Order: sequence, then C-alpha cells, then structure tokens
Amino acid sequence: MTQLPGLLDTEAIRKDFPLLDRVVHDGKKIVYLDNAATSQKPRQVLDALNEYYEQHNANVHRGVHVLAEEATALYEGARDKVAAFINAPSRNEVIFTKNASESLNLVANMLGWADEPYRVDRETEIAITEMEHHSNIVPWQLLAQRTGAKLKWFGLTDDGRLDLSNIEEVITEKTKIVSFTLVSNIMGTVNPVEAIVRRAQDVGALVLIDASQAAPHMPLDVQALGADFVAFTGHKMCGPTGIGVLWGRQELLEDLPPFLGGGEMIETVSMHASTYAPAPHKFEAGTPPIAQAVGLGAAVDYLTAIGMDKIAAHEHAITEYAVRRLLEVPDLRIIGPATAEDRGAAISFTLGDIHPHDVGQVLDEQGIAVRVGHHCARPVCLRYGIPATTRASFYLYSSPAEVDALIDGLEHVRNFFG
Amino acid sequence: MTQLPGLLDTEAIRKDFPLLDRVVHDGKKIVYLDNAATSQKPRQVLDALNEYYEQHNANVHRGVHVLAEEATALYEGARDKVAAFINAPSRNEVIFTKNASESLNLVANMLGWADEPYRVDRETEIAITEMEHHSNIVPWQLLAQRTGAKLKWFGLTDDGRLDLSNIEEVITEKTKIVSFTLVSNIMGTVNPVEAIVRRAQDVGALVLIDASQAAPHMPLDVQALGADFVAFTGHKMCGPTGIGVLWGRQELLEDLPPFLGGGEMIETVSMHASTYAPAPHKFEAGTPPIAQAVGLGAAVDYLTAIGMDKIAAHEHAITEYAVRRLLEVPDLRIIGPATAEDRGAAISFTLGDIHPHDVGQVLDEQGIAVRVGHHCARPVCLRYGIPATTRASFYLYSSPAEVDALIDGLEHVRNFFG
Amino acid sequence: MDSMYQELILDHYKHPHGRGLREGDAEVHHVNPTCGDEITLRVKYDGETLTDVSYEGQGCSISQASASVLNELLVGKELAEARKIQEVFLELMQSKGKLEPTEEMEEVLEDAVAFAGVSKYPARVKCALLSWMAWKDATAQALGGAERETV
Amino acid sequence: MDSMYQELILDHYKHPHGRGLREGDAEVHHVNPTCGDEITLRVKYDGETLTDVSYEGQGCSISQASASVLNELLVGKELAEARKIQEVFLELMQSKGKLEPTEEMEEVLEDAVAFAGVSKYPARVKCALLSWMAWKDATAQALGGAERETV
Ligand SMILES: Cc1ncc(COP(=O)(O)O)c(C=O)c1O
Ligand SMILES: Cc1ncc(COP(=O)(O)O)c(C=O)c1O
Repeated sequence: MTQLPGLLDTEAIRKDFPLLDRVVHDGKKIVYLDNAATSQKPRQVLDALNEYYEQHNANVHRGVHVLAEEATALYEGARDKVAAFINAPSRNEVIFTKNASESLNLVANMLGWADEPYRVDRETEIAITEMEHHSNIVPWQLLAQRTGAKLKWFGLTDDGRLDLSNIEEVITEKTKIVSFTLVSNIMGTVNPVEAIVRRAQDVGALVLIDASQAAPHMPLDVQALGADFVAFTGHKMCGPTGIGVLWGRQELLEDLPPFLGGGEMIETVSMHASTYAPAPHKFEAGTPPIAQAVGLGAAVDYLTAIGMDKIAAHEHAITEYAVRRLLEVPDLRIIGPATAEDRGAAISFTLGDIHPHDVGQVLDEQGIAVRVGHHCARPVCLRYGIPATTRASFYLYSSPAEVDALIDGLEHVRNFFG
Repeated sequence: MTQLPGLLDTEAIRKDFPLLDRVVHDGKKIVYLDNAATSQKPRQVLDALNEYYEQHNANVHRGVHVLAEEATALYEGARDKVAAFINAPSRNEVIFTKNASESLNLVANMLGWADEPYRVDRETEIAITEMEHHSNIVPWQLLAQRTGAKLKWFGLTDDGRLDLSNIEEVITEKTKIVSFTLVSNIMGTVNPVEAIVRRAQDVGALVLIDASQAAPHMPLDVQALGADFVAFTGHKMCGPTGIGVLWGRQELLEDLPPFLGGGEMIETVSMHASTYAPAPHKFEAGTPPIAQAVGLGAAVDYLTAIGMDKIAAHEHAITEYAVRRLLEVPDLRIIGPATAEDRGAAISFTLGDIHPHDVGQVLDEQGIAVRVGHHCARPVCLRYGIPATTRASFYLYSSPAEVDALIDGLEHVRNFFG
Repeated sequence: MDSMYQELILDHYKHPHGRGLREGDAEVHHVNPTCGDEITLRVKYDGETLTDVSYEGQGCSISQASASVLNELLVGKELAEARKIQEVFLELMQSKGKLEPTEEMEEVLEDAVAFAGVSKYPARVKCALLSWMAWKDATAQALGGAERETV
Repeated sequence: MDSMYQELILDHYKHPHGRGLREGDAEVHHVNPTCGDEITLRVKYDGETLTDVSYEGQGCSISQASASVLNELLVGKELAEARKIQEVFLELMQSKGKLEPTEEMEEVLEDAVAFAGVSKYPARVKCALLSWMAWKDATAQALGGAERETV
C-alpha cells in the first residue's frame, strides 16, 4: 500500500458508500474515478432521505399540521446547515435551486431584468473565461444575445491557467458582471480569485463564482472570497441529485427582481398585481426540492464531520501522486496544470492518438470509471486543439490503490491499441 | 365500515406507504388529508431511489462507463414511462423540470423570447382564470409586465365553476396563449377543457394545461386533451420532490427558444456561439434530477399497476361521501362545487366564523392533517370574500373511515370554539 | 392542544377587550401574508402615556386574543414600560417553546404568558405577533422616530 | 470487452480502407456532438452504381473502423443494394444488443456484422453510425431526393 502524507482513512470512509462495493463486468470491483461528474452518496445521506419520506413528508410552509411543521423545520434546517458550511452572513442569503446550472441562470436572468445600477443591456459588458463549464457560458451567451450586451472572456495559458495579462481589457468600466469558476472541472485549475475580484470591484462589477468543483473539495468561505454570488451543486458533494445552491449578498437579493414566479415566492397575489416574499423565498417558486435539501444538509454534516480541510489535504496528496504516476505513462499529455499546486483533483489527459472514447471504454472493461469527452467545456478542447480528453477525478474516498489501478489500466489500453 | 361502490382495497394499499403508520400527538395514528399539497410515497418509489443511489448512481449522458450507461438508461427509461402514462405521441416531448412551477414558467419564458408567430409582446394577450394556482398566475403577470402584453382571465360562478359566458372577450384574435388548470387545487373543480381549447384553436392561440391536480388522480391523455403543453409535478403523484414534467408538442419544442442554458442542452459550444440539442434536452440544462426521474418512473409504474381509472373511481366515491357528510356539519360552507360531479378530491370549506387556522390546529391535535390558508390561490378567496379555507384532500389510500374521522374532528372543533 | 389554546386565550378570543376603532394619533394596517390575518390598529398617547389602543380585524383565535391581551396589558402604561413588555413578549414568542417563562417574565407579561405554548408552532407565532408589531409601528408613527419594522 | 472490440474492428481501425478524400459528386461533413467525432465524406456515382466513397475524419476506433467497413462493403454496389445494406446495419446497431445476427444478416453485412457487440453500448452506437449517416446524406445530395436525416 502506498503511504502518502495527509491521507484520510479511506478504508473506513468507503464503508459509508454502498455504491463503492458495486461489482461490474464479471466480478471487478468498481474503481470510481468520475467524481467531477458526480459523487457517490454516503449511507447517512440515503438514511436522511428515507427518514424524511417515511416519517415527515409534507409540503413546506403555510401548514399547521405536525408533518408540515416538521418538514418545514427540516427544510429550513438544511438552509442553516448550508449557510454555516459556506460561512454565509445570513441564512436568508442561501437559495435552493435544482442544480448549479439553475443557480447560474438565475443570476443571469436577474441581471437581465434588473433596474439600474445592475441592469445588463446593450451598453454593458459581461466577462467570463475560456475554461468555464457550458453552464457558465451559455446563460451569458443567451443574456448577451437577448440584451445586446457584449460578452468577453479571459483566455488560457499553455499550462492550463487563466491568462490575466489583459485583465484591464476584459474587465472594463462597462462590465456589469464577472463570472468565473473557482476550480476548472476539466483541468482542475484553481483560479486566482483575489486578482479578479479586486479588478471587478475597482470597476464596480458584480462577481459570480462558480464553486461547483470547489464546494465538495475544500473549505468554502463566501465572505473571504469577496464575491457577490456563489453557485454550486448538491450531487457533486455527496448530496442527492436535484438540488443546487445560490448564495447571494442580502442587499442584492433584496434589490434584484424575481426569476420564476409561483407559489411560495409571493407575499400577496391578486389577479391585478402581486408582491414578492423576501429572499430566499422570492427566488424559490413552487414546491422546493424538500427531500433533496434535507439530503444536502446531511451531506454537509457528513463532510463537516470529516473536515473540509482534511478532505482538501487528502485530495492534494492523491492528486500529487496521480500527477506523478500519470506523467510516467508514455505518450500521456496532461491538459491543464502538470503539478498538484493550485489545482483540484480532476486530471484530464490525452494518450497518444488513442481516442478518449477508446481509452474510457477499455478502462471501463477493467472496472475503472473515468469520463471521456469535452466535459461540458468544449472551448478548452478547442483551445488545446484536441477533440476530447480522458478525465480521472478523485474524492475523499479515493485511494492510492485506485491511482495504481488507473495506471495499470492505461498500460493495458496502450497495449490493446498499440 | 362504510362500504362505497368503486372503493379500492385501501387496507392493502396503505401497507405500501410507510408514512401512513406515523403516529403523532401521543399515540394518534395520522389521518393524512393534505394530498393536494403533496402525496405520500410508496415503498416501491423509495426502493427505486435507494437502488439508484446504491447501485447505479452516475451522471447521465456522454459517459462510456457502465454506471453512466446504467444511469442514462434509467433516466431515459423514466421518460419512456412518463410518455406512456400521458399517452404522448413521442418520448421526446417529455421534458423533466424541477416542479410544475418551473414547467409553467418555462412556457411563459419560451413565448417571451420566441419569434413570430409565437412571440408574446405588447400587441398580444394572455388568458388565464381566476382559479389558477399562483404558479399559473405569477409567471404570466411577470411575462405581461416584461413584454407589455395584456393579461385577461375568466371569472368564477358562485358555485365554483369557470364563468365562460364571456369567452369571446377573454380569448380574442390577439390571444397568444391560454393557460388554465384542469382541476382546481383549492375547490376541486374539473374544468371544461374542450370548450376552451376549441375557442383557443379558433383564434390560433396556444393552450397550456396545468394538470398538477389531474395527473395524480385520473387517466391523462395529452392527445385527447388537445392542448399544446401540459404541466404537472411529481411529488403530488407518489413521486419524489424535485421533479416536474412539461409535455409539449414536438414541432413547438423544435421552434421555441431555450430557457436555461448549460451543460446537456447544447449541441456544440464555442466562446462565440452555441447551438442547441433537440428537445427534450434543449430544455434540460445541467445535471437533471436523475434519481427523482427514476423515482417518478417508479411512481408511474405503481399508479399504472393499480389503474388510473380505478383510482379515479375510488376518489369519486370518497369525494361523494365526504361532500355528503360535510354538508351535514352545521355552519359548514363548501367553497366550490357542492357535489361530486366534475370535481376532484380536494374540498375546501369554511366553518361558521371559526378561522381556518384554528380549525386546522384543533384537527391536527386529533391527528388529522388538513391544509388551511389560501392554498396558493388567493384570488379565489378574494372572489368569495373569505380570508382562507380549510381544505381536506383525498388520494388512493384515503378511506371512508378517514372521512368519518374528519367529521368527528370538525364536531370537536365546533364544540371547542362554541 | 392545551399547550396552545389556554383557557385564557379562548376567553380573550370570545370576549375581546377594547375591540373597535376609536380616535387615535396614528393608524396602521398590518397583514400576515401567509394566512390573510389582518388588523387595523390605532394608538392614542397623552404625552408618554398610552391612553388607548383600538383595533379591528379578522383572524384566528390566536391573533384576536393577542390583540385583546395587548389592549388590556398596555393601555395606561408609560411608553417605556409598554416597550419593555413588547420586547419580553417578542422574546417569549421567538423562543420556539424552549423558554420556560420565569417569574419575572410572568410579572411583566401577566395574561400574555398564556401564549408561551404558541411559540412551539412556528406557523402561529406570526399570528400572535401581528397586533404587537402593528402597535410598535403605530407608536413609531404617532411619536415619530423609527421606521416601520416587519416581522 | 471482446464483445465490442472484435479483432476485425481493430484491423479496420489500424488499416482503414479507402481513407482520404478523392473526387466526388457530393461532400458532407457530420459531427457527433457528444464526443466531437467528425467525418468529411464524398460519394461518387456512375448512374446508379456507387463507384467511390472517400473520407477523412477524426474519431474513436469504432467510428474509424465503421467508415472503413462501409467503404469496403458499399463501393461497387448498386444504389438499391447499398441502401439495403445501410438499413440492415442501422437495424443491427439500434438493437441494443438484443438481436442475434441471422445468417441472412451476416450475408448482407459481411464484416460489418462485427459491430453487433457495439449495439449494447448506447453511447457508442452513434460512433458506429456516423459514417453511415454521412453516406446516406451525401447520397441524397448527389442524387437529389430526401432531405438530410440525422441520427
Ligand atoms: C394546480 C396547481 N398548479 C401548480 C402547482 C405547483 O406545483 P409545484 O409546487 O410542485 O411547482 C400546484 C401545487 O402546488 C397546483 O396544485
Ligand atoms: C464547474 C462546473 N460548473 C457548473 C456545473 C453544472 O452543475 P450541474 O450540472 O449540477 O448544474 C458543473 C458540473 O457539471 C461544473 O463542473
């Protein structure tokens, strides 16, 4: 067994995750290295879901019966947990959405319908980066198309970092919003928040940080980030599918217009006019993902009990080991930072001219689950002149033995297509 | 035991629903009569969720590993099930959303951004009714505000029916969209679809039917309805929270613009421009509610095995009995149709001048869960000059004994505040 | 049940004190959007002394009884003392049923202590507070000063 | 594994038939958006006889081998027969691994029968069909007729 500094006791942790016992292809225990796509769920989260449905299920708010009170307390309790997890100044700044994509679209739509000084229109600009997930590109393309605003972006350096050299041209006095990912889902790059936030603040632009690949893996402190909005998604951080989060500064949430209209988000409705509830409810139209919020609350409890700093240290150790071993594989080229510094635990690579589909398929036959394709970040593939990559991504339950399995698997791939 | 014609074997059915064994307030078994707010979940649905998370959990689409293939097959399989459940001509017409509210907002937003001939703008009109759920009012108010279109609506008759006498003034040549509920969530009224659809088609308006209170309770055939869009929500039909459905005619889904942008909904993305995937994916940005779709698929299987026609007959019998017994309670006034004909299993009433909050609270103390308030349909309360109602709503597991418990409970309420 | 509907609350509900609108220095109208409870409330001051609280409204037993108790408790008091009572009542109502009223509290709140049980029911706390928030608002308007606060 | 990567497929992948772009009557460019596989394909007809299929592209072994097999199988055939082969191949690929190729099928498809195993993998079916759909499209363009169809 490889011993690395900072590793968690993965043997104990893995016992919490039923899926990791899954056996595929005639007896091969799964080696799950697709954590950047979605994480597995600990027993504790599944238990919370079951308990909710079996004991407390009811629609939230406005109910006087005991189930409605319990369901509301559980749902709102999950909001408290998430608020604490990200160090939000107020629980009312935590909006539950269906996924990070909705969170990002929510901000884009708020700004499209906002009054001054927030309004995005033909006189203004939007800034993103070339390493964004499609979910942080397309909403801004749509907003730009529909409002006439100009979309700009930061390019990338050859080693997978943001090129901030022209920051004063990308973020200008006209910029209303700067939206960028904290950690790249395709290359693992951790971006320099401070430099970008500082420039944005200088020109009076709002900042939205896509923390989808950060929240699961490192301590997240929305106050320390200095952003105005932070988006992330539940299913990548041990939570259920069907739930995402948008954190936003209270005064902005008060000023900005609603997005989806419906039950729960109103104060009073008549046929002629309606008024809206204060945030967060203003942005939560309809029956919310109640069970999923409860599940996310349980996930946050689970991660917090282990410790986000410990999880970050574990992943750093695994990533360092994986980068080192991968670079030993002939013809393997890492797309993104070829070091473990300022990078997360998602590593993309190409292997000679073997197509990633073939790499992924042959790995799969050995029970190793990686993702192949453009990872919803096609501009990165275009930038590096490749059709796709193979991506291995790790989490708190990933072990050095799984890295070794990957390396052996890649050897097999090379022989197979050699 | 009261014997009514057409009743299901509720004793057997109730064994499938763990929550119905819940005991509240020192030993009282719950009498759950809040089904219009949300339904309870059968064991079969919870098992499907657990099996998904424990055995198959992965992100869908674009994956070549076995879990991704399985998760995709399960997710897309749920789409097949829902398509069959509503008799959709094509599975590609079934869009998964987070709830009915998102489905309704999705249509409103599509039409706001559409090109001619669909575009809603200052020259055009929108028609709804006074008995809509807030989720089918506020999206249209927002759309009207933001486009300058005129919002019109059908009023109500004294006995809780739509007043269609001025249909030619409400739906005119300028009308682009008519959106109305098939079954009222507050009064139970079943609306006359054909008359409205015919008029809408005459003037070339699209029709959106809110089937949130219909899909759980009766056979739903989107082709027979003749509408262009049909929306409903999973949690009211034995499914999980966090999932809704929008069905739409294929050619419309092809023509209309996307709403949320992000992963999964694109065909190809570059920083300069993107193209969109065909429906349904075009309208499903981001990681979808995978487990929730699987759960909804299991719910559909469960309901289908019992038979939607049998469920409708059961609820009709229960409703008939409940209406009769309620009308025996002194000072009780039913808000809505005072018969079981053309009505669903949600019955709202007032009880003398005892405030619904007090009615609900005292019922709760007896273990009887009803909903009190305006039920997200405040215009109905305004129309009938009442602040709120008490609503009892039934489902396939509701028994005559539960109706009796409600009647006894109301007697107790009257004595308590007498 | 007894924990919420104390005899005392039902008494106030059935026989409200000081109900009806009389002349005042300021009038406010508050609504509880979640259930539609409404109150119109006027205050009358003679210098620092609250000489009348008159009100009209519709709502559940809790909101009605609470307005009645408020009238009984506050009318005749000096502003500072009335404020003190309001604050203690607010504290009790926000205690989520976790606060066992102390003797001191009981002395301040008198009949209003009967609402302790309501604090266990989040959906009803707003009912109990409706008139108290309206009073605070009306007082601010009558005497100038703080802006309207909402629950 | 053997079920997907038949020796025959690997052979075609490593030694593709007829690769490269030559003169043709029509050219199409098809892309598989889920993985970025691309093909540019030209067809040449002499009356009803398909005299050449030339192509260039990038993609996985399945899509590359499939184009090679297509070239080998269709070139020289009459249009009607080529269409027949294409239809049978499509049927096989859409069978979700549930179709055991019949003898008749094997006769029609020859080498292409090796792709039967791919049909079990929905994510890869599109790779196998890429060149076949491109061929169908190019043929329609060359000879006029049906609009472009997509998989
Ligand atoms: C008639 C009707 N429409 C729409 C909705 C909204 O459904 P959801 O809250 O799941 O979005 C409901 C239920 O709350 C309803 O009863
Ligand atoms: C960086 C990043 N942003 C946004 C998303 C979108 O998250 P979701 O698919 O849950 O909406 C993802 C994951 O897919 C991601 O990795």
